[in-house]
Amino acid sequence: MESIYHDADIQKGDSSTKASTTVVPLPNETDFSTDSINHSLEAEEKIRFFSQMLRIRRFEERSLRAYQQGHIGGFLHLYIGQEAVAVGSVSVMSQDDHVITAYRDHGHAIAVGMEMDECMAELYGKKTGCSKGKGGSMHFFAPDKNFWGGHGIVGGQTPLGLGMAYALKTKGTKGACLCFMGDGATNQGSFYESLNLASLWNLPVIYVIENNGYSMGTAESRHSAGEPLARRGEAFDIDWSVHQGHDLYEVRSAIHKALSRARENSRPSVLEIVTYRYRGHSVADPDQTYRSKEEIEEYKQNKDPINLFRDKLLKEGVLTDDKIQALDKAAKDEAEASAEFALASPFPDVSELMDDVYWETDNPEEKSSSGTIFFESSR
Amino acid sequence: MESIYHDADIQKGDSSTKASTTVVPLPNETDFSTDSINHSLEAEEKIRFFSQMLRIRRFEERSLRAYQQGHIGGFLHLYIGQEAVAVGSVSVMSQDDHVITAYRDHGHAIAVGMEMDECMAELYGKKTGCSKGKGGSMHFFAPDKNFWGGHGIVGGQTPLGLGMAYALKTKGTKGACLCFMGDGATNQGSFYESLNLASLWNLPVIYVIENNGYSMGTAESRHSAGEPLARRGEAFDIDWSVHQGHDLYEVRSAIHKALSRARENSRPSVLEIVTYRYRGHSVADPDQTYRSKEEIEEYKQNKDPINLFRDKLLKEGVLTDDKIQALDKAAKDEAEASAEFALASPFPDVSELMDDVYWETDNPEEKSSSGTIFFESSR
Amino acid sequence: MAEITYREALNQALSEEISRDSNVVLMGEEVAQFKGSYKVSEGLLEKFGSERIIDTPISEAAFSGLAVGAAMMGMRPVVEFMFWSFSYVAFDQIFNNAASVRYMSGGLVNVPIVFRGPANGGTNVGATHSHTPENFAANTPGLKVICPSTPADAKGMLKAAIRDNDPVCIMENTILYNLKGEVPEDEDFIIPLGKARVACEGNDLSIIAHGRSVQVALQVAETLQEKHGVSVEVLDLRSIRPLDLEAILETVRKTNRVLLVEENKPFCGVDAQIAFLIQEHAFDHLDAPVKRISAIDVPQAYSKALENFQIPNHDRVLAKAMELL
Amino acid sequence: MAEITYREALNQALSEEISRDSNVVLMGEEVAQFKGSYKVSEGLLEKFGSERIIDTPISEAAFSGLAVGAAMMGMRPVVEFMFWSFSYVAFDQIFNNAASVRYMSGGLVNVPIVFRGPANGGTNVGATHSHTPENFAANTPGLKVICPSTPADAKGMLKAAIRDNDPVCIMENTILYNLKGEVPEDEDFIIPLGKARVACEGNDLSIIAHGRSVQVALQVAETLQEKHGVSVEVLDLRSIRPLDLEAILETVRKTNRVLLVEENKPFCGVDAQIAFLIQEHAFDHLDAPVKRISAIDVPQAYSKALENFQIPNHDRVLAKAMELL
Ligand SMILES: Cc1ncc(C[n+]2csc(CCOP(=O)(O)OP(=O)(O)O)c2C)c(N)n1
Ligand SMILES: Cc1ncc(C[n+]2csc(CCOP(=O)(O)OP(=O)(O)O)c2C)c(N)n1
Ligand SMILES: [Mg+2]
Ligand SMILES: [Mg+2]
Repeated sequence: MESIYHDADIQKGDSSTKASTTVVPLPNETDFSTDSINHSLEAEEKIRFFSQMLRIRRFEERSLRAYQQGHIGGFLHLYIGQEAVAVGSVSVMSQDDHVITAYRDHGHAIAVGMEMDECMAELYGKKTGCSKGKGGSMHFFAPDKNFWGGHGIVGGQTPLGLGMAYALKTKGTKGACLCFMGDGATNQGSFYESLNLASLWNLPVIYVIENNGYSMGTAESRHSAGEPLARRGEAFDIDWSVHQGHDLYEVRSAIHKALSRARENSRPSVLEIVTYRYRGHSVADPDQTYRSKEEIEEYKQNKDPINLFRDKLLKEGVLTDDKIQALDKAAKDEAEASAEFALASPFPDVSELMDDVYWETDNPEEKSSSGTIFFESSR
Repeated sequence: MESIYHDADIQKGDSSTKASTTVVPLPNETDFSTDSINHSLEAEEKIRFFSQMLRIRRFEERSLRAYQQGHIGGFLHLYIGQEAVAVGSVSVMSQDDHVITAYRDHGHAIAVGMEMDECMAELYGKKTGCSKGKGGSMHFFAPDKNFWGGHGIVGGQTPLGLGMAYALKTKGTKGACLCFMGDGATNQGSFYESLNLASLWNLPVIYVIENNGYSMGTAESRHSAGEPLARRGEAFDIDWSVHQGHDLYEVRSAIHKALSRARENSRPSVLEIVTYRYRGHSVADPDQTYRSKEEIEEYKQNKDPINLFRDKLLKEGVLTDDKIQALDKAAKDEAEASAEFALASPFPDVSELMDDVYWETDNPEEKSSSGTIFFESSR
Repeated sequence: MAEITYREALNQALSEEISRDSNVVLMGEEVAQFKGSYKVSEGLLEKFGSERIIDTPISEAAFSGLAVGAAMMGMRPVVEFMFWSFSYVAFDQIFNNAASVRYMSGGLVNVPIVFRGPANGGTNVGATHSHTPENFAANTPGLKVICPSTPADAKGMLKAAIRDNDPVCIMENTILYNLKGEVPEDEDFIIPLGKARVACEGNDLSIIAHGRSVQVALQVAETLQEKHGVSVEVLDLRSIRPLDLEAILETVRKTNRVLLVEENKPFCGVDAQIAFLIQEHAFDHLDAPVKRISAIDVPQAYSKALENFQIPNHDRVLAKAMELL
Repeated sequence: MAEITYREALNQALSEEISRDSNVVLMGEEVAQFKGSYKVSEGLLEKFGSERIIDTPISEAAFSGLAVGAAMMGMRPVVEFMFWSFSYVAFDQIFNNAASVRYMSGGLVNVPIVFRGPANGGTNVGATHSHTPENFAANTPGLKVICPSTPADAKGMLKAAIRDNDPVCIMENTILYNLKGEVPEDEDFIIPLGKARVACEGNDLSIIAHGRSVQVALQVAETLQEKHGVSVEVLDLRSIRPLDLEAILETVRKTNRVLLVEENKPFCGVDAQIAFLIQEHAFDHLDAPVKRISAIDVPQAYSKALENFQIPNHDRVLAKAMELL
C-alpha cells in the first residue's frame, strides 16, 4: 500500500507514487496504548483520529499545490509532520476546554472540527473563508468550536490563552485552555510573564510547546539556552514534562493528565511535545541552509505520526489496507473539493472592507456612539 | 552614640535624636569576614565602605527633606535600608566593570563615585545636575564612572545591561556588567529574554535582584510564583544564588564570585540579594496599606546594614565612636552642602530645552543631515 | 448634583458598572490593596472583593493580553495602566490583539475591553513616564480613544466605554484627578463617545483641545476676553476616535480662525489630523492658517523650569492665539 | 554605475560599512545562516563571520535593548526587524531607551544605532504583519526616520544612517526589494538624511509621497501626462525626520495643488503632519485644500481582493488627483 507521506511528490504535482509500506519498528519507548485514556478507546474513535490526521495532511498538501498555482498569497505555514499533536490534544478535550494557537494553525483548526471548505476558502482570500478572507492562513477562528484563533505574532497568543483560562475560572466553568506555541516562541518575554501569572493565580492553562526543533531557520540549540524547554516552567512552580509528538497515544496521555490537573486543581502545566515539520518554515522558505535532507528523511521514515498510528491500528486489527485506502481517498477528495469550493467562491467585495472592524458599526441599530470613526476612506 | 538610622526623625526636621546604641546580636549566619575578598581588606578600605553607606543615607535623608520642602518634584525613590548592596557590589568592581540600574538609583550613583552636588542638583532640576536637570531622580548617569544610568521603566534596563556585557565582550575588555533590578522587575518579560541571550551567548552580565520584599505595595508572595526569585535563572543554565543584603561582606563575596565567573568564563549570573527599604516606594507612597510598622522596625533594629557594619568595625577595632561621629558629621555636612549647592544653582534656561536630544544638533560643525528636525517648537 | 473630583467620578463609574455587570472587573498594578496609585479605586476592593478588583504583578504585556483573552470570551475587563507610558511594554497586545482580532476573525470575535490610565506631562516625572499615545491609538483602526477633561465626562465616558463592545483606550491625566465639578448621580448617566462639547461659546477664535489642554484653553479664553475683549470659543473634543467632525467644522465656520492645543508631541500628533480635516472640509472658511500648540518637541524634561514651559501652558497658548487675531 | 536591486543596494551598504568600521554589526532573526528573510544579508556571514553577522532568537525586546546598550558603549549596531510590525514587542526599548537616553543623561550618552526592516502592506500577510509605524517613530523626538524608495537611496541612506550618531529607524518595503536602479559604487556614496528628491518635475500638481508610494505616484504622473496632459511633480520625501520642509514648500509654491500619498493608516499618519505644515507655511499658495490618499482605514486585510484596493494603488491615487485638477 501507499506510504501516507508523500508531500515531496506534491511539488511535482504527483500524489500517487507508491512507496514502501514496511512497518517501521518503533524505537524503545513506553507503550502508551495501555494507558487507560487510550486503552478504553473504541475502534471507531481510533479510526476517527487516524482520519483526522490524514485529513489535515491532505488538506495541507492540497493547499501547498494551490499556493504553487498562485491561488494563495502571503504566508503558508504547513503543519505536515506534526499532526498527532493537534489531533491527539483535541481528542482528549471536553466541551468546556478551549484552544488557541499560533500562525501554524491549520492542523488545530481541522482537529477542532472546522470544515476544509471554510479553511481553504480563507487561504484563497475568499468571502466564504472562516474569517471572510480577512485573516488568512495565520488567522483562522472558530469560537463556536472553542477555537480562539491562529495568531501571527510569535508568543502573542500566550497571554491570550491565559486570559481564556482566567475567564473560564472566573465564570466557574470546569474547563481549561490549551495554548499551543512553538519552540521559538519560548523566547518571547510575554510567555514568562504568563507563566508567572498562571501559577500565581492558579489558572487552568496548558502551554503546549510543539518543539519541532527549529524557529524558522534557527535550531533549538542556537536559539535557546538550557534544556529541555519545558523546564522553563519549573521556577514558577509549574508542573512540566516532555513528550514524543509522533505517538498520538502519548500526546493523548500527556494532555489528558494536564487537563485533569487543570480541571481538578486549577493548576497550569507546561508540556513540551517533541515533533518535526517536514516542510520549510513557510512555503517561501527554500529550506536549504539549516538542516539536511537526511534529517528530514529520517523523521519521515521512522517517526511519521500518521504512518506510526496506521501501523498500530493495522496491528491492532482496527484498520485494514482497504479501509486505509478508502479513508485516504475520502481525505483527498475532501481536500480537492475544498479547493474547488474555494476557487468557485467569490472574493469579498471592496464594499465589505470596512465591515468587521468595530462591533458598533456592524450593528448600527444598537449604535451608541456618534461621530466619524473611519478616516480618509474616500475611494 | 547615635543610631545611624534616624530618617523617621527627618520628617520632623530633627536629625540628632539619640537612640539606643546596643550592638544587635547577629542571627546565626555565615561569617563572610573570613572570606579572602574581605579578609584582605585594609582598615582604610573598610572605613571607606562604611562612610559610603553613611553618605548615601545622609544624602537621601537630606533629599527627603528637600522634597518635603518643595524643592524636588516628581518621584523620589529612596534607597534607605539597602545601602550595603550598592556599596558592597561596587567595592569589588574593577575599572573594567560597569553598572546599570533602575529608578532607585541614588545609592548606586554615590557608590560609583558621583558627587552629592551633581546628584542633589539633578533632584532639584538644576542646570548643574548630572543630567542638567533633564533626567531627574530616576535618571542619573555617569558614563565616565562606568555608570550607565538609572532607568524609569521597570525591567527596561535588563536588556541594556546585557548589551553592555555584549559590548565588553565584543571589544575584548575583561569586564562585566552589573545590572541591578528589583524583585518586582522579575515580572517583566524582557528579563527572561535577556537571561536566555546571556546564557546562549555567554555574556558577562550579572543580574542583581535587590529583593526588598515589595514591588511598590505588592509583597513578593502576591507578585511572584515560585521561590526564590533567583531560581528563575536555572532553566537557562545560569548560576544563581541568594544572599543577605544587610551584610556588606556577604554582598562583596557574592558579587566577587559572580564577577570572577564573568571574567574567567564569560558566564552570566543571577544573584538575589535580600534587603529591605525603610521608606515608602516613593515619597508619595503613604506606606499604610501593605506592611506593618513592626515589620519595618524589626528590620531597622536587627538588620540595618550600616549599624551592623559599624558594629563589626567597632568590634574589629577599625572604628571608634569618635571616628564614627566624625564620619557621620562629614556625611551630613556634605549632604547639607549639596542641598545648598543645589538651591543656589540656576535652573536650566528654556533656551536649553532643545539641547541634548540629537547628537547632531548639538554638534552643528559636524552635522551631516539637513532639514527640519524639531517641529512646532515656536514659542 | 454633587460636586466631586475627577478621581471620584472615575471611582463612581467603576463602582456602578462593576455592580451592574458581573462581567466587569478592574485589574492593574496596585489597584486593589493600595487603592490605586492615584486612589482612583479607593474602596472598591472592600466593596467587590479580590475577584473583581485585581492586583497584578508588573507584567503589562501578560495582564493586558490576559484581559484581551478574557474579553474575547465575553468578560468586560477594565485594565488600568499606572501610566499609559507603561503600556509600551504591552504595545503588541493592545495594537495587534485588541485592535485586530475582530477584523482578522471576520467579525466572529469581539473585544469589549477598556484600557485606562493617565497620559500626561506636567508632573516632573521625565521622558519615560510622560508619553501621550492618544495619536498612536487613534491611528489604529479597531481601537476607540477618548480623553475626558472634566469630572462629568470622566464618569459618563468611562461608563460608556465599559458598556461599549469595542476596545476603548481612555487617556486620563494625573493633574486632572483633583479637578472638581458637578457630576450627575444617575446610574445611567452616559456620555456617548464621539460627541464634542462646546466648553465656552465665542465668535472671534476657536480653540480646539482635548484632555487637560481644555482647561488651559478656558483660562486663555478668559484672559483674552478680559484683557483684549476677544471672544473665544473652546471646543473640547472629548473623544478622538470616533471624532465629532461636525462640531469641529461648526466652530470653524463660526469663527474662521482656529488654534489647536494638545499635550502630544507635535509631529503626527492628534492635532495634525484635526488640522488636516479642517483644511480639507472647511478650507474656504479659514481666514488664516490653522495654528497649533503642542508639547515642545523634545523628550519630556524633568526639571519643572523646563517642563512647565514644555507643556502647552497659558502663556504659550495665549501668545499663539494672539498671532491669529 | 551598475543596475542593482534595492536588496543588493542594502547589502552593499551593510557590507561596506561593516568593513569600514569595526563597531558596526548586524543582528536580527535569520540574518546570518538564513541570509535574511528577504536575502538582504546574503553573503555577509561568509564575509564577516558570526561575530559581526548575528542570528538572534525571537526576542525583539532583548536584542533591541541589547543593541541600545551596546550603542551606549560605543558600538554601532544595525538591528534588523524581520518586519517592523514585530518591533511592537520591543516598543519600549526603541521609544524609551533609544529615543530618550541621550536627553535624560543631559547629553552624556549617545545611541548610534540603526533599526531597519520592511514596513509595508501589499503582500497579503494580514493585519499583524503590515504595520507602517513611521508616524509613531517620527512623533518621537530623539529618533530619526527614513523611508528610502529607490535602490540608490537605499544604499546611500543606510550608509548615512550607520554613520549617524543618533538612532535612525529605516522603514523598507518587501515589494521594493526587487526594484532595480542605478547605484553608485563609490564607498563614500552617502545620501544625507533630510533631503527630499524631486522624482519627476511638473507644474500642475504636486504629489508628495514616501516609500513605495513614490513609485505609485510616478505611475500616476505618467498616466496623467499621457492621458490628460497634466504635468505632475512628484516629491519623494525620503526622510521623515529630519524633514525637508523647504523642498515641500517649494513644490507647493510651484504647483499650488497638493496630493499626499502614503501607506500609513490615515489618522495621524505622516501626511497629516505634512498637510499641516503646508497649510501653515504655504496657506496662500494653495489653490485647493491639500488632499490625501492613505491605506484605507481598517486593519490590513489578508485577501488580495481587499488589500490591493486598501493600499494606495494607481487607480485610487489617480482618482484623487483628478479631484484636485
Ligand atoms: C514577534 C515576532 N517576531 C518574529 C516573527 C516572525 N516569525 C514567524 S514564525 C517564526 C519562527 C517561530 O518558530 P517556532 O515558535 O518554533 O514555531 P514554528 O514555526 O516552528 O511552528 C518567526 C521568527 C513573528 N511572527 N513575530
Ligand atoms: C513597565 C513599568 N510598569 C510600572 C511601573 C511603575 N513602577 C515603578 S517602580 C514599581 C515597583 C517596582 O518594584 P521592584 O522591582 O521590586 O523595585 P523596588 O521599587 O522595590 O526597588 C512600579 C510598579 C514602571 N515604572 N514601569
Ligand atoms: Mg519551531
Ligand atoms: Mg522591590
